[in-house]
Amino acid sequence: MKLDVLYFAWLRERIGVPRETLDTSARTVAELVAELKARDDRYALAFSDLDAVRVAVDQDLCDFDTAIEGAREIAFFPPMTGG
Amino acid sequence: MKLDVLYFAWLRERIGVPRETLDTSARTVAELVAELKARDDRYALAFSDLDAVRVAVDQDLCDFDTAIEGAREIAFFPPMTGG
Amino acid sequence: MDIRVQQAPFDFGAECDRFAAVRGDTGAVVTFCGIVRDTDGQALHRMEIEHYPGMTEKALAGMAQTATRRWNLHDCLIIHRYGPLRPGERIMMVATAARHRADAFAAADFLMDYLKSRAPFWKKESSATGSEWVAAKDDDEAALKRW
Amino acid sequence: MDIRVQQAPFDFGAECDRFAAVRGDTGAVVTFCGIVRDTDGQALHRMEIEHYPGMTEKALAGMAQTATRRWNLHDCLIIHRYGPLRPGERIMMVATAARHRADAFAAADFLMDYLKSRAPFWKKESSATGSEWVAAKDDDEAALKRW
Repeated sequence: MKLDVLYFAWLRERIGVPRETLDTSARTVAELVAELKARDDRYALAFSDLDAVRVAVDQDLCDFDTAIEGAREIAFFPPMTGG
Repeated sequence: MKLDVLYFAWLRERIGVPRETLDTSARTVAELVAELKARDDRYALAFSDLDAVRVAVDQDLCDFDTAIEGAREIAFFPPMTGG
Repeated sequence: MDIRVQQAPFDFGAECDRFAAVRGDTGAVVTFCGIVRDTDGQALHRMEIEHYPGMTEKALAGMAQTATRRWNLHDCLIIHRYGPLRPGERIMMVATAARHRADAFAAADFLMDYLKSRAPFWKKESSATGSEWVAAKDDDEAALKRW
Repeated sequence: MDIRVQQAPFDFGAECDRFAAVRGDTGAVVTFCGIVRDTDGQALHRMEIEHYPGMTEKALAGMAQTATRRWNLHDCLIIHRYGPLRPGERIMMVATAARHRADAFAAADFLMDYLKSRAPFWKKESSATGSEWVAAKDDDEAALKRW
């Protein structure tokens, strides 16, 4: 399954790209994160503390156990600081 | 003792004057009100329901049992509706 | 701190703009504007606001001082009109400035609650069927218990 | 309902003035403006706001719809900037209009709490000693429990 994966703020800086297209067989966000961490130290570092990471599937905030079947866009970012 | 007594909103309308100077021997607001009610039907009507009347002594909100010795200005008015 | 009691209209936009022109430690500005509504059902022709000159300014200044101390405000503005007003006209405004939004919101909310029930203003509404003094609402008196 | 996510500055005063130009049933307008503070001790040179185009607009519209339903708002405005900002610049604003002040205050307060922790914006502060992403505050997360 092909997915657009987006990174924001310090996750973007640590991983080094704002967005990439991945081919994955992960069924949940957590499985996708495990795949990414196994790929490269940059990902392992960025995802080392998941309490500090938020995720949106198709632009809706969700949990790491969310199923990603059919999703087109997954974004990872730190807790938000708007306003 | 000479006092300026002020009336606002429907108290002013019922009593017919916005302000008057009175010579009184009342020691509290309640005694002053009793004097006024005895004077004239207009006052008796205006002060018939004291739950609907607020009082300020020298421009500070207070109760009917407040002592008025030394006061210069006493105002009677309905509950406030600012904002 | 700026307290104004006046018959003349005020420029809500310009006041907001000036009030939010800050530098340094201020991160949050909250403003409130009260507007003359049409009354339910019966169209309002006019509102007349009476006040108690002298006590009004004193009461508003006291509330502003209390709010400033209690929420560590950097600045505070109250403008309240009196006299005749028409539907859509702006009756009054409050503005608060603080480091954080929670203080600015709480202080503005507090000022409005106190101003509504403890500042000596009285509203009279006139429509085609006559004139009537606006009755104080139990809700407004109850709101003071929050503080 | 009006939601704007933009890099350009906005005119807070003009927006407040336009928003409060109402007739009929609206009696209360509340506005909030967020301003770039100097950081404690160390003078801030610049703030950079990153956001998630697409999701930002969607998240803000969702919050505005929730607030409108929950407090029966007559109108609601959110403007939020992104990109580089300097101390004293206005970051964002919220405005709410309702029949009574309690609804306008609660809705504006709610929108700010949600916008702070649930809209995809991230702030980075730069000073003479370097750049740092602003950490989310426990207080801001806790504030959501009020609603």
